[in-house]
Amino acid sequence: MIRKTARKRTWFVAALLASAGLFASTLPANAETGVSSSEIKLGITLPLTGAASPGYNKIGNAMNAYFKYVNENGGVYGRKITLIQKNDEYSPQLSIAKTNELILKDKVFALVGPLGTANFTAVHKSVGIAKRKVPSLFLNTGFSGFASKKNYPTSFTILPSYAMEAKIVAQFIKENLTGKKLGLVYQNDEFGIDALGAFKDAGVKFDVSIPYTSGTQSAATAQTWVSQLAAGGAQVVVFFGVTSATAPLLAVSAAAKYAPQWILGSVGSDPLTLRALGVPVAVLNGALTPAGNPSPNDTSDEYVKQFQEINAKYNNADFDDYVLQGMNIGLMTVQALRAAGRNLTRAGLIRAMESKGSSFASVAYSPLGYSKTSNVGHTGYYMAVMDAKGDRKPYGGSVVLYTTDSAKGPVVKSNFKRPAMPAKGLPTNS
Amino acid sequence: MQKVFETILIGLSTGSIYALMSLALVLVWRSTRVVNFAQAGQAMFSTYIGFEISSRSEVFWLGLLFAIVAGALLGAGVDYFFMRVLFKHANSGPAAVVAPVIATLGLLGLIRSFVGLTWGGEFKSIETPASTNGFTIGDSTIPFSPLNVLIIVTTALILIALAILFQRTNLGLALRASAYAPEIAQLAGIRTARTRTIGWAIAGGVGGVAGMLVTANNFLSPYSLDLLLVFGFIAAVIGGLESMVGAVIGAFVLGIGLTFILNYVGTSLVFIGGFTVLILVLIIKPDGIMSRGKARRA
Amino acid sequence: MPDNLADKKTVLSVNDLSVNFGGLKALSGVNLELKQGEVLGLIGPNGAGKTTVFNALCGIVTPAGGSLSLKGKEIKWPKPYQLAKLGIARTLQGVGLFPDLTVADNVMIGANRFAEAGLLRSSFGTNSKDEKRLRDRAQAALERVYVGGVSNRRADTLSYPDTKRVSIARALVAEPEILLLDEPAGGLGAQDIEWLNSLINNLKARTSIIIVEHHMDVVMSVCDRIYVLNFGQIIASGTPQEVRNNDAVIEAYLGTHSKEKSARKKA
Amino acid sequence: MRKKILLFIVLGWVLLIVGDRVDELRVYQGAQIAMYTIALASIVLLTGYSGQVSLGNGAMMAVGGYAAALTLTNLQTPIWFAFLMAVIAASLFGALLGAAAARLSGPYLAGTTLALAVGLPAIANQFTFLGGEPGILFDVGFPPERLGEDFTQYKWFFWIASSIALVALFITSNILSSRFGRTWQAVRGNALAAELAGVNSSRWKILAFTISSALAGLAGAVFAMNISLVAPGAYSLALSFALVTGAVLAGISSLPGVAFGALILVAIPEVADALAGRLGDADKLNNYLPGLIVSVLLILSVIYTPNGPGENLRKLRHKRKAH
Amino acid sequence: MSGLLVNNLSVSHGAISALRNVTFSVEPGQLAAVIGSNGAGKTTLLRTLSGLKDASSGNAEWEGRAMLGKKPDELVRRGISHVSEGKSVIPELTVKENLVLGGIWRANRSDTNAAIAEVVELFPRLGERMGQSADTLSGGERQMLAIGRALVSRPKLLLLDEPSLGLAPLVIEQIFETIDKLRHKLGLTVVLVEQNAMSALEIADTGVIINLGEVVASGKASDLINDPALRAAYLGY
Repeated sequence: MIRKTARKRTWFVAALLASAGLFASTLPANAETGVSSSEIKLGITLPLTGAASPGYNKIGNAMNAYFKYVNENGGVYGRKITLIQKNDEYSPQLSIAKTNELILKDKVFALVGPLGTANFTAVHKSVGIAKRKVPSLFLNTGFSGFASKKNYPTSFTILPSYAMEAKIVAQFIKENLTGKKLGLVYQNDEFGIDALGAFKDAGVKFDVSIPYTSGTQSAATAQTWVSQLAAGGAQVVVFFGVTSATAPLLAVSAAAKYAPQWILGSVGSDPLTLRALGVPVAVLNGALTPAGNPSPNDTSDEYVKQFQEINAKYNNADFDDYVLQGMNIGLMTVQALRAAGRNLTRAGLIRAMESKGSSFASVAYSPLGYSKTSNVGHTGYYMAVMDAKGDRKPYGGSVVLYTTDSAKGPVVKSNFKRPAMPAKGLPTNS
Repeated sequence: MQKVFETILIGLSTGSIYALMSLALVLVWRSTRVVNFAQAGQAMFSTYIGFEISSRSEVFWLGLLFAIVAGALLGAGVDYFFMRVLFKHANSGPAAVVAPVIATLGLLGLIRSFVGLTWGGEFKSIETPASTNGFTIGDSTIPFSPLNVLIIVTTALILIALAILFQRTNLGLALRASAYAPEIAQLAGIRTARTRTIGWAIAGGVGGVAGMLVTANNFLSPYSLDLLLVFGFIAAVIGGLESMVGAVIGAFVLGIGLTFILNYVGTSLVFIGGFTVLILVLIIKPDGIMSRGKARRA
Repeated sequence: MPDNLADKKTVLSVNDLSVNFGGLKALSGVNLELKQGEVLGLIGPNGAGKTTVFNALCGIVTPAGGSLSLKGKEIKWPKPYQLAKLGIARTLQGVGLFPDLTVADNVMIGANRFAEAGLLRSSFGTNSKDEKRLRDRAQAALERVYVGGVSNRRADTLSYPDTKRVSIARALVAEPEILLLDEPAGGLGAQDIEWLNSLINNLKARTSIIIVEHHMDVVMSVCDRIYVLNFGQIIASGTPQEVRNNDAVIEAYLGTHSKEKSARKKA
Repeated sequence: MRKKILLFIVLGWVLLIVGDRVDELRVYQGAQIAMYTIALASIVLLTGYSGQVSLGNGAMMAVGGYAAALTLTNLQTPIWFAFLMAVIAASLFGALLGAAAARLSGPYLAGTTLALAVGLPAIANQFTFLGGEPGILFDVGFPPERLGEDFTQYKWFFWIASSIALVALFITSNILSSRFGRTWQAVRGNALAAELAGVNSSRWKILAFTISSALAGLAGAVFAMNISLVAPGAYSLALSFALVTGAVLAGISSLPGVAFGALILVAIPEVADALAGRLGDADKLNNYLPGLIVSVLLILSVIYTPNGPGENLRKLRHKRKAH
Repeated sequence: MSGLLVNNLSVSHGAISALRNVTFSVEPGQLAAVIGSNGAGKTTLLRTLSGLKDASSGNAEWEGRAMLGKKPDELVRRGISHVSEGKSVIPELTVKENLVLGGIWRANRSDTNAAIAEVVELFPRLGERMGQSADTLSGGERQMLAIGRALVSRPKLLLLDEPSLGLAPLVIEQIFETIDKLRHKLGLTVVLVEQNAMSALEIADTGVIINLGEVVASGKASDLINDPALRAAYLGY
């Protein structure tokens, strides 16, 4: 018996020494993390696989393509940009784990374009983004909570908030669709709740309102949504959810020959992705959607034209909203890095965002709101209508831009003129 | 009333797919005394093969055929190259009881990783062999579509084919005898090891059909059949794990029951409903609805 | 009944026990009486129902009818785990040691009823005195069956006769008043059988024993009384001498001779 | 016993020093190793000792994690109380599950717990106070200020996690080497013989489930602390599978192996990452190589060393002696 | 032509030795009764001969060819059929299916059908119950079905394990009469393992008495009936 415990103890100590071995590692260098004389390391977490991945999984590659283009044309003050993509399958705990890897192991300089509201909320808290002063630029989420400069001092969003989006949709409904029975399907988290609150404030009431939990979307669930909507007689249905929920909803509606006026939120309405998921295009004909960017097929737009060229050369993906968005984040990132100057530091990058961010060139039509007191990017939408090919045209023929804020501010029609695309798509700002 | 009717029809279609999965589980359980958790992986792999063939040839049925063949070959391979080695080595000590369970889990992971490395994690969809547009009765459209009909008919055909195989042929008799009484089967001159491998192959083929049919209505990914495995298992437990007829009945009971929950209670309760059924069956009638009161060795 | 037993107390009696398996009558109307300090043999041909009697006593099969009295008090048929508390211990035909435990640990399981340390004390490691007491009891039991030297070996490394001894030690460590031995001689060689005989004779002082055994030498030499079962019924009982000369017993074992058969047919 | 306490104190001291000498990533991983160590101990106790297979230990961890998170956010209690609540809630859950499980034999139990692991997100999504898919943030607060400015959050986690792991291992090893561990092994080895020796096997099985679940719940709370979050996705089927793998690799019936198993679980993604980097940094490799390595290791170990490497060594020694 | 030869056969279950140096032979067309009390090793002997169990040493041959180390299905193809202990039928199958099972190793189903017809001629009661589940048969009928199944394979050597086990005395008599009848009719070589020594020896040509794994006596059946070794093997005196 005594011998038995002795052997046990040997095992124990051996296992512990082995674990101690893992810890043998070098100390971090003192220069600014992620920046060397020849390289800037950036990181992004996004769903490359899983239920939420369709569409979003193209953003990282599009950014990369743009960075490659810039790198081949001299980089940023001679430094080449390296983007490390990590798959978080859209689940918060994976976002945390992967962001930890990016920051602690890969030692990236900054995060650019991370996706998902719940994901970034969790990451911000868990990894301690603010405490570590890691710049997190161009968050791909419209959660209005991120607008708090106090809570998120180093983070900057790019999309208009969901609250803004909902306010603009509400304004549009009041202007154009009065008297119709209204239905709403929304993702039951910050994403949809934000919108719900805004509709309430705007005084738009829904006859049928269906919350769903992220991750439960499927053809079977969509069948219950459709039967509830149809039973409620909804003539206009507003949808605030991800693409993987839009697809079954539209497919089932088409199958059940239920055809209300769709108003699809900006997040889940990319026609190409929807088509790839088996949605008959015809059902999209006439669907309305708030849009910030021009249609990815609009080659008359200087941004779209330039991005399409870069995509053709470096990425070769089907050019859609997500690729456009990825390229645009790339463009804005390069401008931000240039604005931070040759002596690149994290603090310097954040200062540059605050002082010069609002003047960056961006494909979206609305103004950028970055300042010392605001970390919100674009601030407005125009309403677009889809055609039978899934192409997007401004509602009423020409872009009518609405701008607003995430709070109680009014929704106003704006005549803002966005900055021109830098020559050849290569920023020269400083 | 129409809603009840609709619910039953959809439940039949859902139950059909569960039936195939639970049959696959029961076939393996009877011959090998292993609940094959890798069945989800095998079916998924077969479905990917079916997906490749059907998207290239644009013929669903060709894809289905290849899925069956791939499933059968993989099933036989798993038994021959994997289970036999396992039973030879892991047959004593504290882990002997849990080894097969854990091994099939490992196999599930292996197949999943292999599929992921080969096809990636993106969702794939299979061109449906029939319209998913619901039938119109009078002036209302019900969510029951020609695809659902096709699922039910295909399943029915496969069940009939299996019934003939098991009831009318020597191979079927050999399979049954080896399952019920391996030693007597051996003494009757049946090569039980080979028969068992054939059983695995049939289970694999049936699993492949389940995968193709469920995917026709949904997406395919390395994880997409996990829930089917769980529902197939529950159906098999309802039927008592031993009886093929029980597995089919259990699947239809479960399919219709869950569709009622889906249509009348709410989507999020579907899984909880299934789990509750499982626990209730295990507590009230642990041998399943088909048992005749005699407890079986497990 | 032998004279020396007539005035002894009855420790266990089974009245009118019957057991059914499906439609099959495995036991019907079996009566048994075990006296203080006696060794009772239960014999009969294969399939006669001997082990079923044990299984019914131990709660492994549920009787269809009949009652059980312990020291004159009628009690419910016990569940297997209640036997130890009732002072009954049983060895198993297939030995039934726990293969990956040491011999000492095996025997200590049987001593669980003497344990005092609960989960809390065990968690914080303040149970060493209690452990030592159990270990000492186990060691003493092993020494009683002359295998004190193997206590630190794993049970699955023992020789077959030693596993038999250890399984008896595990039964003895609970200090049972009644010991049920299921084929203790099975698979043993002549030397070990001799040892078994002497062990059983020694145990009689403290324990009453029922023994199911095929090995007739053992049965005849250690038993005070013998019950003979055939087709689920007791066909004879008495001292070894009485049983040995009973025609029904011989017929049960060897079968019927054709002369008698034809005689019966005529009748 | 005094020696054992001394050993654990020395271990704690070694961990303290190591935690001071390595960079933050390793400290973060160290906290994970501590978490896995507790979780694997719960499997060793349940499967290795009492012989019950559970593929749903992730679910037990979730109960602990959620209990701790709800305690912390709703009652603003000290952290130790949150961990205590995790243990209590998980043991109650384990007792319930165990009561059902005691009636089930191997494959039924495995299938039922698997169903639980698969269905956990659906259950968590059912109740809004559980926070749905995004879950609830779990905040144990910053390290005390007297530890200094440089004392990072992760080092704080590491301190908490490894002290909890040491205490949990100390208690578990005591229980397993007492009559409790012995009796579970007996029930697993031969339930009938154990019953005849006076062991009420179903009660002992339920007890094993309860204690195992308490350990798992504790691990779940530590896990929640490490990632500052409880979410259904965190306690996924993959986690349950990983735990089973870790336990099998460590030798499912040996407690000292758990630290080793935990180390492997944390190391596999690292190794896979390095390997993927060498093989060409494709998305697919990054996503599926860890799974591939885990599965292959699991299969090889369950076939060739089903009872852990220690058992193989023992057999080898035995063979040598015989020759 | 030689029949069954068993030479120095030893078998063990792990550490326990079950049979030690068993030697005996059976001439073609004869019935040998292997008798002995419970636990003597009779069943182990048959299981070893039919390939279900491995021997540790010794050899056995049938018609001059080695039997040990072969799989049961191979031995069935060589005309060796084993009816195992305890009414070896499959209760989940019908009577017909149980019988078909006996000929399943043959490619030719019509051959099997003919064999089944012959068996039904021998056991008319089975013919009446062809479609019923074997579960519904009485003990004696099950034993007949088990033997019938073995006969469908048209064996030359029949290994019968305790056909009397668990049956009522009258039924036992019937079973033994049937065995006696059919082995003469079909010219079978039979090894009959029995505990019911008298009945077995009555229909046997030769007998082998086994006690504690060893052969204690063998010879002509009629001689063995009165051999004191018989009583000793069973009753120990």
